[in-house]
Amino acid sequence: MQFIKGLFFLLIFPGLSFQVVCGLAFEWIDRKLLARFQRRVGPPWYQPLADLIKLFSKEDIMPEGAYDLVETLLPLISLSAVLTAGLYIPIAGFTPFSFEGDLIVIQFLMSVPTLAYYLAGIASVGIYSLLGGGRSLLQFFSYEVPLLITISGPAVMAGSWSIAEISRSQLDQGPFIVFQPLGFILAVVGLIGKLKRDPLDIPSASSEVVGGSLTEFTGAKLGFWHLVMNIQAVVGIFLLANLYLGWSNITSPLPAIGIFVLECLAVVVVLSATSAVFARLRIDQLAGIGWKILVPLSLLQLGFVILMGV
Amino acid sequence: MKVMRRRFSLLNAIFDAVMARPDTVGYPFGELELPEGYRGAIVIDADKCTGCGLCVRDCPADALRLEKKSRDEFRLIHYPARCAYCGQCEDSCQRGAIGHSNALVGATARPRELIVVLKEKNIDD
Amino acid sequence: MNKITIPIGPHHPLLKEPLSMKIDIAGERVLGASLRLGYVHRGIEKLALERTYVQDVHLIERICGICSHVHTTTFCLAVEALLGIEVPPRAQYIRALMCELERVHSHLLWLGILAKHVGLETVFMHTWHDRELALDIMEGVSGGRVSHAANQIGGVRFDLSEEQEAMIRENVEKLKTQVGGVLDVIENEPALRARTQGVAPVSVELIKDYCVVGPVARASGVDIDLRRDDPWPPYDQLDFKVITLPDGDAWARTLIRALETRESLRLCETIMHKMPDGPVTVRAPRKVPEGEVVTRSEAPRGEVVYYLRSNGSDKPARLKVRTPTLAVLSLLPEQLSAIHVADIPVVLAGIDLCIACADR
Amino acid sequence: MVNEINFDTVIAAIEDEIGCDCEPYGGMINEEALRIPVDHLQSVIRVLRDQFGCYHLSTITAQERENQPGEVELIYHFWQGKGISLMISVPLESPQVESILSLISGADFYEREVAELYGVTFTGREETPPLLLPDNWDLGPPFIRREETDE
Repeated sequence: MQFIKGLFFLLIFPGLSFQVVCGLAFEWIDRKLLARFQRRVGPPWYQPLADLIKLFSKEDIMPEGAYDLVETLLPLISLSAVLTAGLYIPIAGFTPFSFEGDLIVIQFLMSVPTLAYYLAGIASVGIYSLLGGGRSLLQFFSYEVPLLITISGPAVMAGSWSIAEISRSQLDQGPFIVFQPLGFILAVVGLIGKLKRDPLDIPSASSEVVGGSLTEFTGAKLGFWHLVMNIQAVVGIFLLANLYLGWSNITSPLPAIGIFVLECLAVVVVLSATSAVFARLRIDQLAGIGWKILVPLSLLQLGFVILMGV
Repeated sequence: MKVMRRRFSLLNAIFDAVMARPDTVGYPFGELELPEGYRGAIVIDADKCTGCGLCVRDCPADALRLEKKSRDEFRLIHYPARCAYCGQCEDSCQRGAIGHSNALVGATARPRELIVVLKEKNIDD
Repeated sequence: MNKITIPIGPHHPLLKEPLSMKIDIAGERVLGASLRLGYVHRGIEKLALERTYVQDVHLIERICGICSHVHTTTFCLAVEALLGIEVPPRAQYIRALMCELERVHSHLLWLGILAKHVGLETVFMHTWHDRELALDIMEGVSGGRVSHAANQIGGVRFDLSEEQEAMIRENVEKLKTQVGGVLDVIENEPALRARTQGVAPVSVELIKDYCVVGPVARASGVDIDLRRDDPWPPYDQLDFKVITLPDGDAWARTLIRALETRESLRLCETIMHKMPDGPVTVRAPRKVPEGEVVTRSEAPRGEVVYYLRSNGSDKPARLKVRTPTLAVLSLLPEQLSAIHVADIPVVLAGIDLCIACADR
Repeated sequence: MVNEINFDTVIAAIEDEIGCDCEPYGGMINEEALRIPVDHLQSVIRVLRDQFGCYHLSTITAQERENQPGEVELIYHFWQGKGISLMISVPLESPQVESILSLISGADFYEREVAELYGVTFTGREETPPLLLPDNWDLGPPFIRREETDE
């Protein structure tokens, strides 16, 4: 019985199919919103699914001299990492697997795809892939440090490293976004950097490095990579919703789900708006901003939280 | 307020964009309205055409061909795929027999649609 | 750092038309570049010798996809000079109107592409959305969005009816407000300015040494504009401002196109205001008497030069076309040295390449 | 405003510079043309640029005239307010012209184009890959008129 329940959790609810559906839904909402910002109609609801099916049916070619095994394993490893990260995140208060310290585990699992992206760049021996891979590492350091510092803000306020505990503690203290607005903004910037979305899509800027590390990927491998990107985004949004907007576990399940969906939609709107408004910085400008502005700000935010807590 | 509006002009632009109706049309389901002066498919007024060949001479894309046995035995052929839809034949024709309709010319896979006999007068080799 | 050579090859998301460049970089800095054209070379100058003048007008229109009207106008001016015929004023005004509308749509097209390469997809969509209005005017009037087939030897092939003129005035007004909004965004967008300011500056000496023309020259302070210096009618009766900017970097090249778009729209208004009545064409004989002529006009990218020699028959004896992009392209390897890899798109989009023009 | 140049003073300046008399060619509309001997090209361009500030080379037209068989004619179109052209002609068998790249770097693409399409060799500049023609082009300069030998 326990085995079947575990299987259900793994494969159906917080596990594979739920996250894939959420990933596709996120991509559709994001593209539709972006289209509306640009006075376009935008794709039909089934477009992300159609893209995925198309990619999986496409021929899978590999540049000569590329490391074939590594190329196939990388997307699968990052997919499994992101899926397991999704298991620990409470969805509208429902947390089957949460334990003390799962925030740190999630942070680690969420950065596995970025490193896999770098390795993919090195493995597929192409000029643009090498450039893209190098840039993704450069960008990794400039947003990861501020992200980790700001994420630990809510943990310090709630006095625990378990996300479920953090979101439940917002019941009495009120949502952390009110106390740490700067933290929320930095977390959003960190998430955009991690997802390599528009303002910080330097590793995959089509006009400079064509496709970045994914230039040589085709067919099912590219399909998996898109899936990884989408699910990583969904997990990131759930994380932000839980850490900063705590209303979702106030009352009984039904309204909690409604509120949780609204919170996630709000974060999606913020993500789309930033991708529509901001231009792509040069990699050296980003590194400069990363160390000169983001890190001090996040330290300031953390210091403020610690002082307020004591 | 002016500085604010100019400072976040892009933010205002996307806000207005969301409010305004999107201007793209769901291809291929949306309707396509072409201006009346649009140079579309070639049409001919058969009884006005006397087979003089002025249009064939002036066609820059070599899309018109005249097979002429004698004054009254000729056949005028048009190749839609080769035509550049520039309207020169319409100008060169003294009798206003040939011209453009407003119909959009789509691609076709059927070879017989690529050779259109515009006018045939008692010639049948 | 080891030196790698990036091929910005014929097929690259950065290029709208095939042009092959070998850029040697060390780390993130660009050392130099070599250029290779000819992918779209159709030998139009040779083709033109096998067609009559009437057919050549349509052939010349296909040299460039964006500025086709300026090419046919210059060619027709050359033939009309050889024939010694006088084009009626109304036809001249309609030609000028189409030239200015084409300048508006060409500049908007490239401002959008530059914004897209800098990451501002939204600005790209908005600029191209507003550009549609200029294309609608041209399509409504001439029947073609881009290759309008507006010109013929001796004048223009269509006349503006009463409601067409009203439509143009109203759409130009609408275009001014809409484009004003987008140009405000481009001029005030801090991110666009951050990515282009101080990038690949071009000095006046370089402009003069490489004989560069058009907005790229005006962005470096060189005050040349054929519409004012060597005008064909009606530009001599129209007053307009020639805009020059001092510093000549990528930001100046962007700003100058935005300002020129506004100036061209004002010019469209004055043209519509001063549009005389009368015939739109005059009968031109098919055979052109023997002679040679050189005509120049201001295309959206700069000075376009036509040399035409006729030998009395109805086919030209020699036609030489020099498009502005060829002059600007010779400056490209010079500009590319000592910039970041990430700045390549900004520099490339900044000089508004039209490869089909350069290759002919 | 770009200053207008009086063409007669230009001819006078050129004549006392290179000594020989070069007669203006009246046949070109909209343009003041001047026929000059091949070997004086560089000095004439230097005169135009230094004394008249006429630096802008629009283009180089190469052509074969029916009434001058066996010769390739090159026209250097300058522009300063109005057009000024320098016309030189070189024998068809071995067309040799001194490159003006050292004077005007903008002439690079024009010279390479003429070299490819008309087979004129420009001395004094290093060999460059073809500009417009494909790399494997072995049919000789395409624009030179020759009897229709297409197979």
